[in-house]
Amino acid sequence: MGMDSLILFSLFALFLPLAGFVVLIFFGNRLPREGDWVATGAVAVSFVLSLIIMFSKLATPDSVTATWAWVQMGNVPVLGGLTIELGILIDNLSSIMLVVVTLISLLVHVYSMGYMQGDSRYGRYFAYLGFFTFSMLGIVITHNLLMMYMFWELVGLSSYLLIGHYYEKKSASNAAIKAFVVNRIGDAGMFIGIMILFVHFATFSFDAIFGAVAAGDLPFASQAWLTAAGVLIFCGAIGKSAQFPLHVWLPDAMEGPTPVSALIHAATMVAAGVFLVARMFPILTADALLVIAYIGAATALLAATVAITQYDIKKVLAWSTISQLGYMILALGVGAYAAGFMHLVTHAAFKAGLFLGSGAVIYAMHAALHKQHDHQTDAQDIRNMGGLRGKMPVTYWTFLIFTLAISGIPLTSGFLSKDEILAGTLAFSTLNGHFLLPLTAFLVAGMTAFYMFRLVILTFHGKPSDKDRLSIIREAPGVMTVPLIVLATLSLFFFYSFNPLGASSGWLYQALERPASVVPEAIGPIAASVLYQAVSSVHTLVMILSIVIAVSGLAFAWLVYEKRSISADKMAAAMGPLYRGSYNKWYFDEMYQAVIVNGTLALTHISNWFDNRIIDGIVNGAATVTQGISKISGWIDYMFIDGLVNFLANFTGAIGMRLRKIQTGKVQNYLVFAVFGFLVIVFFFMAI
Amino acid sequence: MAEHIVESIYRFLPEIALTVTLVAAIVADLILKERNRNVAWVVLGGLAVTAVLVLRQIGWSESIFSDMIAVDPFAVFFKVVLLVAGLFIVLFSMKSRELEHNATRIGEYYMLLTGVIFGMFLMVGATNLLLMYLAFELTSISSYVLAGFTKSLRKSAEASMKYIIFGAISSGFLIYGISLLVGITGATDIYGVRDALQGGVEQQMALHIATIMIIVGFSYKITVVPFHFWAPDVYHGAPVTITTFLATASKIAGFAMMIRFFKISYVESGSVVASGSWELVEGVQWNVILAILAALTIMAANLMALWQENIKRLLAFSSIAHAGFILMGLVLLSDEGISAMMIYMAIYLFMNMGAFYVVMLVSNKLDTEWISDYEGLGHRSPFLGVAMAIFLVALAGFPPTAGFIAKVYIFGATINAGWIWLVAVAGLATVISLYYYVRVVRNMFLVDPAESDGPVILDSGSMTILVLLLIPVLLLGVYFSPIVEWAKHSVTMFGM
Amino acid sequence: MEFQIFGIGILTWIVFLPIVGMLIVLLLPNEQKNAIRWTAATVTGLQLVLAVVVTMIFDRTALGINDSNSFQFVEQFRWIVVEAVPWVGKIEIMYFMGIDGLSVLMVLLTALISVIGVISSWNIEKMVKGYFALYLLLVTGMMGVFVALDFFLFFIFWEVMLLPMYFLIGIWGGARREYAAIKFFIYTFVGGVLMLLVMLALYFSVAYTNEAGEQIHTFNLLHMMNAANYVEGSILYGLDTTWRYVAWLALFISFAIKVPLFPFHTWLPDAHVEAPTPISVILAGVLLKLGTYGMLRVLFPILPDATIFFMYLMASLGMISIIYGALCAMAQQDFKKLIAYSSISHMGIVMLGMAALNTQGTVGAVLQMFNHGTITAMLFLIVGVLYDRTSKRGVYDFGGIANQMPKYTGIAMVAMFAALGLPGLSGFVSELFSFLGAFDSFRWITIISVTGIVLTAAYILWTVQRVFLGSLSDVHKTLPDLTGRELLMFIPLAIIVIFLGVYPAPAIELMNASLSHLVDFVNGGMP
Amino acid sequence: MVFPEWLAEPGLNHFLVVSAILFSLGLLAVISRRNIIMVLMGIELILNSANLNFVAFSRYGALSLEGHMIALFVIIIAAAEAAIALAIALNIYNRFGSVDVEQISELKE
Repeated sequence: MGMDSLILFSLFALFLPLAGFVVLIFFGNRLPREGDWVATGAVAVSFVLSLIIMFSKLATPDSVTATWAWVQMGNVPVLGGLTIELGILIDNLSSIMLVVVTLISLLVHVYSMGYMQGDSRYGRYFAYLGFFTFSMLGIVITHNLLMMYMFWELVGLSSYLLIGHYYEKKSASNAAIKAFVVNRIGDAGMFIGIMILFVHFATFSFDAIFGAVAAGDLPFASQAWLTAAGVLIFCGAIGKSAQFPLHVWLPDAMEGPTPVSALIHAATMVAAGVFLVARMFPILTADALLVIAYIGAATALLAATVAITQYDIKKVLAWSTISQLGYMILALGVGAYAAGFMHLVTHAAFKAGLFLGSGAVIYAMHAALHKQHDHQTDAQDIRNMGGLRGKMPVTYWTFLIFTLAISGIPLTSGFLSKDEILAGTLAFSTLNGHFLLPLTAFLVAGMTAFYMFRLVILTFHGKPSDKDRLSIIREAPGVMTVPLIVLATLSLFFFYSFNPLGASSGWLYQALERPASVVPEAIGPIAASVLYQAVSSVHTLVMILSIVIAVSGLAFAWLVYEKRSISADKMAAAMGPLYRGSYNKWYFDEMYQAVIVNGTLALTHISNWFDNRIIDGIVNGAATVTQGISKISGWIDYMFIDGLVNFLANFTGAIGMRLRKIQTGKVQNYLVFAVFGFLVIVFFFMAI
Repeated sequence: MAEHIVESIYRFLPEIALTVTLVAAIVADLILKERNRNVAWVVLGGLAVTAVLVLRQIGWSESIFSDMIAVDPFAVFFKVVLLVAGLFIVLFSMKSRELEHNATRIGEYYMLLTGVIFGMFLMVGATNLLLMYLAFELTSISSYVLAGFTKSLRKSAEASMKYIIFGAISSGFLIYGISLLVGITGATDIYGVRDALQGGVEQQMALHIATIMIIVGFSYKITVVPFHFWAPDVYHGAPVTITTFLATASKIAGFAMMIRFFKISYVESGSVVASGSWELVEGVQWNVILAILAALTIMAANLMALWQENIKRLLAFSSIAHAGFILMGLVLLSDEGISAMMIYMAIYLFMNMGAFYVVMLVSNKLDTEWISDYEGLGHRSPFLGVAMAIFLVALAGFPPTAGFIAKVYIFGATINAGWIWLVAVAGLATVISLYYYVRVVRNMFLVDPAESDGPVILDSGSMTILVLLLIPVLLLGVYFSPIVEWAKHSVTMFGM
Repeated sequence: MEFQIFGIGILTWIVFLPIVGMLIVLLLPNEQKNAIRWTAATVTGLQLVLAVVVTMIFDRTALGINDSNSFQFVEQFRWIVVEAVPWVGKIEIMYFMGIDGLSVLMVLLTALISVIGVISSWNIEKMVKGYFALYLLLVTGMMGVFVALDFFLFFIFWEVMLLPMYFLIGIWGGARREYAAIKFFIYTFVGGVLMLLVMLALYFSVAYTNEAGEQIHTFNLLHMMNAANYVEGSILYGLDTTWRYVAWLALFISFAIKVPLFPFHTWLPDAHVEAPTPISVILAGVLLKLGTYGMLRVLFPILPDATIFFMYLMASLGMISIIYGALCAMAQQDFKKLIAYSSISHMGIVMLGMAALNTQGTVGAVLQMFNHGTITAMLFLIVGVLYDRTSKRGVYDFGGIANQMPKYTGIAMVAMFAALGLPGLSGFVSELFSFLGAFDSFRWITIISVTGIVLTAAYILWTVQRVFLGSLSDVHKTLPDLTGRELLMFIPLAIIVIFLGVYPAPAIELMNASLSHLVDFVNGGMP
Repeated sequence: MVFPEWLAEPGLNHFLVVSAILFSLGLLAVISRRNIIMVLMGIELILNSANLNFVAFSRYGALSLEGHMIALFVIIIAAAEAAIALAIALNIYNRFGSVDVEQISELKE
């Protein structure tokens, strides 16, 4: 099929969800079922289009781009004439991502029809879903950094809107703000990185920049700036993909409706960071990549340790998401490009599934609690569940499959990608001895298996926390279970590679061959060929290791929570501070609250106080103290009011007052002054 | 000789006309019924005739009565300005309730007024030190009487007393200085003085003292700090009409005489016409003193004005400050400076008179001079309020009023002459001045009137006078080339 | 380009229509409130139509700035002429108006905001006649500044704005109106005096030789931009002299006060808080732009050497304003005051972009001027709507408005997120270009400034949360949603904000040529 | 009797010195005396010191008869001034019941 039609399709795929959004915003209330079918239909169509695009793209090796002039600026000193272009780029990466996004989005749309039934802002919810899909697709198919950044912010907005869907709840709106602001921090870094590249290369387009760098033209002719640019742009990824140290927003984001968590905060948006790194891969220097790798590893470990002790079903999944994202970032960092991105795809499927599954459980719990007129019990706390297996079979079995996948048990998609990542990491360390990376990777693999099965067991196995509640638990309706089944099948290996033990032979892995790095040899990453050499040499070992680790993690969980032969509480007690730290997410929120948030607030108060007292004071004659929330204690106020507020105008005024007194009304005093003046002049005059 | 006398008399017609008016006023006062009005009309007529005669003099440049008086563009400019002032004052006086109630024998009032104007005519023309002194005293003495004319009022009496004591001393300084100067140079007319100085005199010390004493004498007339002390009290105590007259006309006349004296007797002859800037006769750096005095005046007056409660005192200080602004022009030693001064004075005349006239109308209607009583005036009589606002804004120097043009020219000339520090002081002072001008505006508009006080109705006459004053203040703001042209061509004096 | 109506140039029409309106208003009797309102509406409406026409037929390729031939809709005739006397050369003051890429958008903005201001003044009942008379006078002043090409004319319009503003705040303002009014007045007057002094210094330094070969002193801005016209030995003669630096600083301060730039900004919060809504709208929408516009029109091209010398000073002040304004905004509880401080922050971005002295920066800055005009106008109208209904302004006084007033919330979201710099809305584009330009010239200053966008996000979102999200208190259960009149003022602005966010090219093309030329000229250091 | 040497030949300077002393005395009187009449006396002194100058100058200095003439005028002026001053003083007495300059200070500040 022709290039132009490909572009045309992708444009349709991009703008249909937006159209749906517009329709719903303006006419949502007048449409039947508040127009959910409009949104779903739109996404469905763009899913089909995406499929077509992907297949036709994968058929041909070369990628397709189309550009449109957005802004033209006349002779720019330094830069010469400047045209800023919008454009789309269809290559393997983007076409695959297109399908992933639209597919998950479609499933979530369908699922939401059941889950969000009777919500007060049902239509608005679907509108936002559409808007999100649009912005996410924008990130995927853009061919330049500018659009990337713009859509980057837009997904931020839609995530903000959806997290805050239940905005009557303070916690929800807080979480929304937290998500947006924390992301903004990352974005600021990304923006600076973009500026570095743009100011030097006078273009935003990936190809153009890569081309220039390949030609040996570095930003400000310095390798340091190139590395800086890479790392700064990666800051965007840190924010979006909830990497350490900006990971704090994602757990809170669970305030949003569960399908949203599945779509945005598990499968797609949070993966955007990984996508960004993959996109920028060619110009990332070895140093930049190392930073990325370590951040990934740190995140993976940190999140896993927290996930172990959480009780809120969604929180556990959230932390596991962070951990898995860390995996992907780590993979890209060590240069296992294909593995990392493949994990993105597989993870999208089973993690979305996990969330939707948990959604089903929560849905059921809510229904049950509602029947019991119980409004205290937390529907999301796994301690209130247990034994649901029999009541919600579909959910249970699908959930089990997803869990196996995420734990990296063979025959699942998760095994394929995770195995590749571990291999890549190990190979990397064998090449330059960063052995911490593989160590963490394997450790995390084990922990993942452990906490995921802990979750499954506590939720579905064991004895129920409340008999009669269990008796009234019902399986979720079809619209919700069907997506689960679809995703479950997608979590099996054969979709990705017919060899259950090796991804590298699969089409996906093939399609995602790592782009050549364009940075100068000296500072470039390890060449792909070298890396793959090492990978193949360690591969078998890794496979065995990973299986063993996964299974042992599983078994351990079984012992602790199913058999109860090891007391979890005893363990916790033994762990002591470690347990508390993990349970409290290592106090990151408290730390940030104490240092950054309060620091900023203090700063705002100080500057506000400064404004009202000092600056205003210096010029402000009318000594009335303006309002404002300066928290500085009263007596300082007084000191400064007296000291500074009256400064200038009151000062002149005061002089006026004094001077006025000269006018005593006694004519003879006047004469004295006059004569005095006369004498002064005389002396002055004699002086000169 | 004889024909010179005749010639001179012919050139002297305006002054003669004034004298005739004076006599006519006396006669009218004696014979006519219902005097106040009629005497006023007689004086108005006389002034009108004088005006015609003065206008005939435009373009002349003569010295008459053997170098006693010069009839030159410079003098004519000021005569016209003074006549305008005189006309308005007479009109004001006809409207003034204060005079009606507290003054007896109003006829004499108009007579004296004419006398003062006559004295001022001499002041602007005089080129002989003796005549200068006589003119100076003529105006002063009649002013003393006028200041105390409502003698039934304590404040008026006090004003006149302070005025005469201070004035007499200052005139003492003046004449003493003159005596020294005359003695050193051996000449009584300023041309002679200049020639002598150019020849060089040995008693520099005496010369300096003489100069300073003369400066002191003038400074009192034009209210320069620290010789201004009489002004606030006198302006406060005297009848509004006279206050207005003192604040405008007599100040302007004083400036005219001062300018002529310094420009002719202390400046190298022939140095002027070529380039606009002058060279001083060696020895006396009098312009430095003036610079300092100007700066002092501007700052002090504006600061003292800040807290005034009485509108007349406020305007008194403001007019002192303006004297400081005007004085800047003389410091520059250039015709540009002089023309700027003339422009300033011409414009200052209208805006200041306007402000004082509003004050008079208010005290006619509400019988108060306190700024606090102006609250809500803008709502009670929009026309009066707006007019006052415009005059004050003009005094503050806002475009598009004439006051702005005045400042533009004086500041411009000062900058051009390189006296940056002086203009900086002036700029700062302008900002300070805004405070107290706006305070009045604020009271008039930003405060709502109490229910009790109803609207203030003006009679058509007062309205007309106000409009007559408003027109130049606004018109000269947007189209000012006539006044500028005229001033520029009026800086030429006889004998330069 | 020429364009006349009844033989009078279109710019004169645009500038003086409001004056005509004012006279009509003054002639109408006090009781005829609606007649007065409609007069104002009609006049400003006509003005807007003319402004749109001008923008439509504006030639995007003409340079302008210092080249008198390429200005458009020029109207020039001698206004004040004083013939030469031996000691002072001939003097000319021109009635000289014209627009180029720099001013055309500002003219459009002014006209637009004026109309919207009138609409939002509709429910003012106190002394309607005086209000609209002053309002129209103010509009003339603003419009005049944007089209004047003679410094004297420029200055007159500049000062003419002061008094009406003083009264509009002082009579129709809130509780502490007098304080705010006098504060505004004094501040701006200080600026005015400084400008006056510099103007005079320039005037005496600049003299061009006309056909007849006579030296003519002039206030013509374009002549002041030509080094050849500086009289040898005059105070501002030569390049990079101390006096030129002093003059630059004085002029800069006089403009910076209007912008307002840290540390000359403290009049703004009070003025905004006390002013009635329409006046806040005018203040934020147009008045603040006068400062930055003045810098680009007067300061940069006339004193390019000093401008380059002080580049970093400007950039630093811009940076401080961005961060500082955002921080202060975050500390506010008064909705209006919060927006006032956000204005300081956003105008800081304009300053930063201008200081970069390159095309992206300058284009970004001017675009930001326009966008900030529309966005902040919306924000103040938004506050006004709530204030009209509840006469409350505290950020904490509300909550849950979103459920009660969906239309209103929708509009508010557009404005808020535009202010936050969200891509797809106009604010983003201009900030983007400003920063891109600035980064080209000053790396670290820009990097620090960029952190401002985080703070902005924070305070905007907090405001949104406090006012619109959360649960609705019972007292607000009855709040009506936007009325037709209110929608009438919001919709156009919202459309502009979105359109320019998606496709800014039309606006940028308007100014592109002129600004590039300006930048070249300034960097060339006055050939 | 024998004069001191410096008085033997009285010249211009002697007169100037005397007039200067007169002037100062007058000033002193004006500033220090409470009674308005005394103040007026002081003023007379000042004016006359000027007169002394004129006459002295026309006797010794370059000035010819003009000096005397000016002096005459000044005397006349002084007289006129005195007349007015006394009238005002009378009026002051009527209004304030005192001629103490110190106490007449209602207009101030």
